This record gives sequence, C-alpha cells and structure tokens, in this order.
Amino acid sequence: MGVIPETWNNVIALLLGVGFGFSLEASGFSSSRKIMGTFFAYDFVVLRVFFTAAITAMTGIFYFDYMGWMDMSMLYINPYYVMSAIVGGIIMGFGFALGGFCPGTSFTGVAIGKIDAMVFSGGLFIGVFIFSELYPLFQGLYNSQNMGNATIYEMLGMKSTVFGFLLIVAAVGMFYGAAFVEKKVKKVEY
Amino acid sequence: MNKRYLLLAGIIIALGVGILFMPAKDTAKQTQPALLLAAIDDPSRFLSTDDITDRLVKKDPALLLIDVRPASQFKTFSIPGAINIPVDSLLSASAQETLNQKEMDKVFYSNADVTSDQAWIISKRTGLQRIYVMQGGVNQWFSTIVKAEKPAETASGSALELYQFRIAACQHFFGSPEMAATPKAGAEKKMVKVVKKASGAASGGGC
Amino acid sequence: MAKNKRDGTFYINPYLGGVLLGLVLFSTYYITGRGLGASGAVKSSVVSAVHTVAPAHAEENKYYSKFLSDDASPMSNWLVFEVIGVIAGGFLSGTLYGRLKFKVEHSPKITSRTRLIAALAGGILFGIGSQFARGCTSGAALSGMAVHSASGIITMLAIFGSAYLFSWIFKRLWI
Amino acid sequence: MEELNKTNRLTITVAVIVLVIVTGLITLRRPEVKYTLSPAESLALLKDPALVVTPTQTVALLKDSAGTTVFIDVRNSVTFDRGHVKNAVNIPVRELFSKKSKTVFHDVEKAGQTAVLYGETQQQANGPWLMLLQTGYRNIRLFTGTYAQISAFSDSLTLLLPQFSETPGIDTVALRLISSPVATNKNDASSVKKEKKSVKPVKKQAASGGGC
Repeated sequence: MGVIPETWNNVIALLLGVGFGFSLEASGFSSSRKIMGTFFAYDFVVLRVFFTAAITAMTGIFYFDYMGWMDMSMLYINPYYVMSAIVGGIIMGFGFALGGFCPGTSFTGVAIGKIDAMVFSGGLFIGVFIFSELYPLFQGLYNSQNMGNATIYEMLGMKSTVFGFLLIVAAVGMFYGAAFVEKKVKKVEY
Repeated sequence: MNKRYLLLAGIIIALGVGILFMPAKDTAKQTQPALLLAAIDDPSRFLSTDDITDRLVKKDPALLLIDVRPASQFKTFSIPGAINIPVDSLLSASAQETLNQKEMDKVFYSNADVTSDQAWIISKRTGLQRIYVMQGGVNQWFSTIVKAEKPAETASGSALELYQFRIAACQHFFGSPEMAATPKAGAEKKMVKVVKKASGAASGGGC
Repeated sequence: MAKNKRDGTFYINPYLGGVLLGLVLFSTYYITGRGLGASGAVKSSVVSAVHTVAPAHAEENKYYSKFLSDDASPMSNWLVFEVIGVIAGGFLSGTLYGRLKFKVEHSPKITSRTRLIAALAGGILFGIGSQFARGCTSGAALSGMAVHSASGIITMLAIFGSAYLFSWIFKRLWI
Repeated sequence: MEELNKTNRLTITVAVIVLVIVTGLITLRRPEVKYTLSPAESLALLKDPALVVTPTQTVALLKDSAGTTVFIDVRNSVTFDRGHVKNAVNIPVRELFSKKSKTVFHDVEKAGQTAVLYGETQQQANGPWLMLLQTGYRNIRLFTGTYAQISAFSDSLTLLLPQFSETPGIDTVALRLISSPVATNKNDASSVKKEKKSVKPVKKQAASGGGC
C-alpha cells in the first residue's frame, strides 16, 4: 500500500518472514505429527493457531479500516477459479495427508533440521516443476470458471460485517469443541 | 475450563459484535471523497496525445482507448483502435465489463478533456484501476497529429523530431493524402467493425 | 519452567501463537496490501531456475512465461525474501526452545524410509495442488480467510476436508 | 502452573491489541465529507444544462449586481492574487473540503445564491464541480469557458467564444482529405453539437494545408 518506500521492500519481507516463521515454529508447526494431530483429534494446535490468526488479522483489518488507517477494498484478493481451486485443494489435501506439512510449515521444519521437512520441500519444487511442464494439459482446468476477485460474503449474499462476526463466533465455537473432543480422545505420544 | 480463556473468548466476541455495527462496506470499492479530490488534484492521470500516438503506433497491447463522446461523433471521426462508450452508458453492465480489468491502461478521451475527465472521476470513484485521460482530447489529437504544424526553421532539434514523429504517425494511420480515395475506404470500414465488436481486445491498431 | 523451555517440548500457547501469527498477517496486509505466502516463493525459484538453465524453454512454456518479465528477475520476488525470513524465524524459535536437531520424525509403526517417501510424494502433490489453487495453506487459505476471499475459503475447505478423509486412509503413517 | 503462565502472556498480548483498537476508536474522526449521490445519479446530472454556465450566460451574471451569484476561483492562491473576477472567492482545488470552504458553500446555500466555479480552463473547475455535486450541493454551476475569456470580459460577445471546451473541433475539411467517403458523406453539421448555435468549430480557422 506504499506505507514504506520500495527499496525497503525486501527488508520488510524478511522481517515479516521472521515473524511468520517464529510464530509457526513456536506454536509447534515444525512437527508434522503435531500438525496431523488435528485430523486424529489428539492435538488441535493447527485448528487453534490457524483460526486465531485468521480472526485476529480479520478483526484488525476491520477496525483499522473503520478508523481509516487502511483501506480494506485495496487489499489483494486471490482470483477465484472454481474448479481449479477445488481440484487444487483436494490434491493438496492428499499431499497433506501423505506429507504432514504444508509449504510454510515445512520451511520451519527445514530450519530446525527435520529431514522429512527437507524432503517435503524438495518435493514442492519438483511438484511445481511438474505442473509447469505439464501446464498445457492443465490449462483448461486452470483457467476455467473465473469468478474474478470474489469474496465469500458477496457469494453468500450477506454483508461483510455479518460474515466477519459469524466467522468469529464459529471460531470460538470450534475452540470450545476442540477442547471438548481433546479431553475425550486418548493422548498420542509423539 | 480456564477462566482466562472465557475472558479472551468474551473479548473476541465483543470485538466481533463491534464489527457487526460497522457501516457495511457494500459500496466497497468506492474511493472516498477526500481521496478522490486528491486524485483530481494530481495531474498524473493525463497522458499527452503524443504519448498515446506513440503507443498506438507501437501497437501496445496494454492500451485501450475509450471514446466517451456520443456515438454520432464517434462515427464521424475517432482515433484508430478506440472503442466507443458514451459517457451516458459508462455505468452500464457491458461497459463495466470492458473497463473493470487490470490488464490494460484505459484512456478516456472526448473532444476536449472535460467529458473524459468526468468519466474518469466517476470511474475512479467506483474503484476502477489503470484509468487515464487523454490531455486535450481528440481536438488536440487532430490538430497535433493529423494537422501537425511544421516548426519554424529556427526551432530546436527536439521540436523537429517531434514533428517528424507526428507526420510518420499520421501516415501510419491514414496513409499518404494522395492515395486517400480508395484504399482508405477499407481501413475505415475495418475500424467501424472493431467498434461493433466492442471487445476489450480491440486495442492495437484500427488501421 | 525455565528448564522445561529448552528441552524441545515447550510450545507456546496455541492461541498466543495464533494471535502472533494474526498480527504478522495483519502487518503484512497493512504494509504491502497483500497476504503472506510460501508456495509463491517456490514457484518463483522454479521459474528462475528453469529460466537460467534453459531460457528458451522457459520463454516457450506458457506457464513460466506468465511469470517472466523483462525487467525484474522472478527471483527478486517479495515472497522469496519472506521465505528466507521464515527459515530464519524458524531457526530463531528452534534455538530459543532447544529444538535444533537433525532427525526424521515418524510414527513408531513405520520406518524412516517410508516416512521420507511419503513426505516426498506429499511435497510433489502439494506443489502441484498449490499451483492449481493459486496458493497454498498460507497464501490462499490463511491470507484468504482474513480478507474473506472466496477462493481462499473454498481452497481451505477443500484442503482440510480432503486431508481429513485421506489421513484416515494413511493412518498408519501417523499414529 | 505452566499452562497458567502461557495464558498470562496471551492475555497481555490481547490486552495490548484491544488497547490499540480502543485508542483508535477514541481518537477516531470520521470523514466529514460523504457522497450523497450514487455514481449513476451523478452521471445523470452531467447532462443538466442548469448546472453549467456558458460564457454568454456569464455576461449577464457578471453585470448583475443583485448578488445572486458568487464566483469561486479554483486556481491556486498565487494566480488568484495576480488577478481574478471581481468579488470572487478563492478555493484552490485541494482545499475544496476544508472547513473554511465548507462555510463558504454553506453561506452561499443559506443566502439562496448560486456559486459559479471557474478555473484556468473548464477542465480545472470540472473536478471540484463534480465533487461538490456528488457530495450534495445543488446550487453549484460550472463555467464552461476559460479564465482568459472571463477576464477579457467586455460587452462584446466575440471575446467569449468558444462556448464549450467540448465543442467538436475536428477540422472536417482536413478529415475529408485523409479519410474515406464514408466519413465525407456525413453532413458537417452532424458533427456539431446542438447547443453550439452559431458558433464555429474552434480549430476551423486554422484549416490550411491538408492532413499529413
């Protein structure tokens, strides 16, 4: 948004990356078994961190926008290609179940010397390479059903504020549910 | 259950309720009046006729000229490659489809630069990006490019260069005046065809 | 307590981690206007690596050429610096909490080799999937959720939904 | 114990965030200027001839001493000091929404007067005029000529031409030379706006040698 001059971009990127990496690692995202705990209900750290982060950032954006310190409508929103997003998500889910990392967390795993994380990151590069080489095959799917920079509340036909509120309530509900389930499930040592 | 967690849940839900009471941003992409005024005060939206011509000659694919004059005037004369969106239909769905993309520089022009600037202000307010105004409009374009005036003998090198450029550009668009009669008819028709399509792709050269 | 902190088993409160992560994400939006990402950096490096090794091929390929421009090398991408930061940040935290150690983490039921093969396969799939979805869990799902991007939320649902299903198939790998 | 300690830090972090937000809300000042018209409504207003003032019409307004018209000069203050319409108020473009300007427009509205915006060119006053319309003023009119015309004012109307900056200025003679019969078939008059009356196209006098 041009708050900071261009030349500082890379330094800022580095600093934000450090913050990102630190909060991921410190919460335990460098361990694939801890991450996978969410799916087997023995450790809901991913769910907690993920949703807390999302609602914190969202709340911040809402309030800063209201106070005129930033402009919500200027924020970049990923273009939405329906089929491509769903297919990509399913492929990633499959990769998630096998590898136990996602790209960001695998880099923190690399940082603390997890060999499986290194292999996973290597796989990422190979995966992107494969995709690019086979792009002509995927092109149709990749570019189909472009809905533009769509937002979820527009699609659901509600106000952004209502959606924000519902998301917060849903997140708090999920935290409560997670704590409840965690108590019932047998602890897994890892 | 930890009491502190209850407190934190309370805080975040209270903040959420606060969000609920914020004025909804349904007019989301609107540029606020103060910001719009600052944008109006900033002359960087104006592109000179020579710049535009240069990009037209080079067939810049990222340039989309938009003629905001009434259709009748557009038919009489328009800059090659331009598409017609009269200012009255600026907000129509089809016009917005053409305008609301970030891939191209959309340059509004009218006879002078008043109507085009009005179109720019409204568009800027609705949040369109990469929009510009051609300074001086088609009147200026016509008098500088088509009827380029030869600079005085004593003029500086750059003025002469500019003149040469303008002459070359005009020949690029219309051919030389001697052979104007027959081959031009085809070129003109082609131009009109481009208009009918009114597709975003019609950017390069009409001629 | 202080002793506990250094033996590698201490993790900060997940909600604190979430708030910190949320603040980082928020700052990113505040400063740059766009979200965090990780797979974008991988893409940039792959594009620039291919471009260095086989420039003609890179320009020919429709996908690479989308991200190649004349003036800026794709490597000078914002995200690449960010990922370097991620690694530095992870290292910092690992040092602080005593987790620096070369090891392969796996379920007692499987061998290291199986784990590494699964990790490689997972990485490749994730790489492909992230290109389809135009972002990974951080770029599309997390950042997308903060700004209510439809793409981000659908991608997130798809990732976690399918991961939930598939993880029961591959249960042996984990518990 | 450890659990408690972890939560403690969390509480502090959240408290800081809440503090920032609360501080923001207390110091919050909402933008005072708001749109009262939708983009479509504003667009429709552009066609209203009652909202513009042609140079010819201005002659009457300049001579009028009843004080129903207030001239607003949107040029910068240096240019304004060098010369301006008698009794004109200087409101440079960037100060349009300032408190001082607000009182000026408010007073004009209250007194039932009309404000006429002029700038170096019609284009300069155009932006402020459109902004005022969009933010709710109705008694604002746009002068469609240039400052040079208004300052050279005398009873002679010839000095006040042309009437609109937007008058088509295409030299149809030259156009005929370079373009196809398709264009030449068109009657010259069709390229000329209705409001033009007897005014000749601006650039027509310059029609000398053919096109390129």
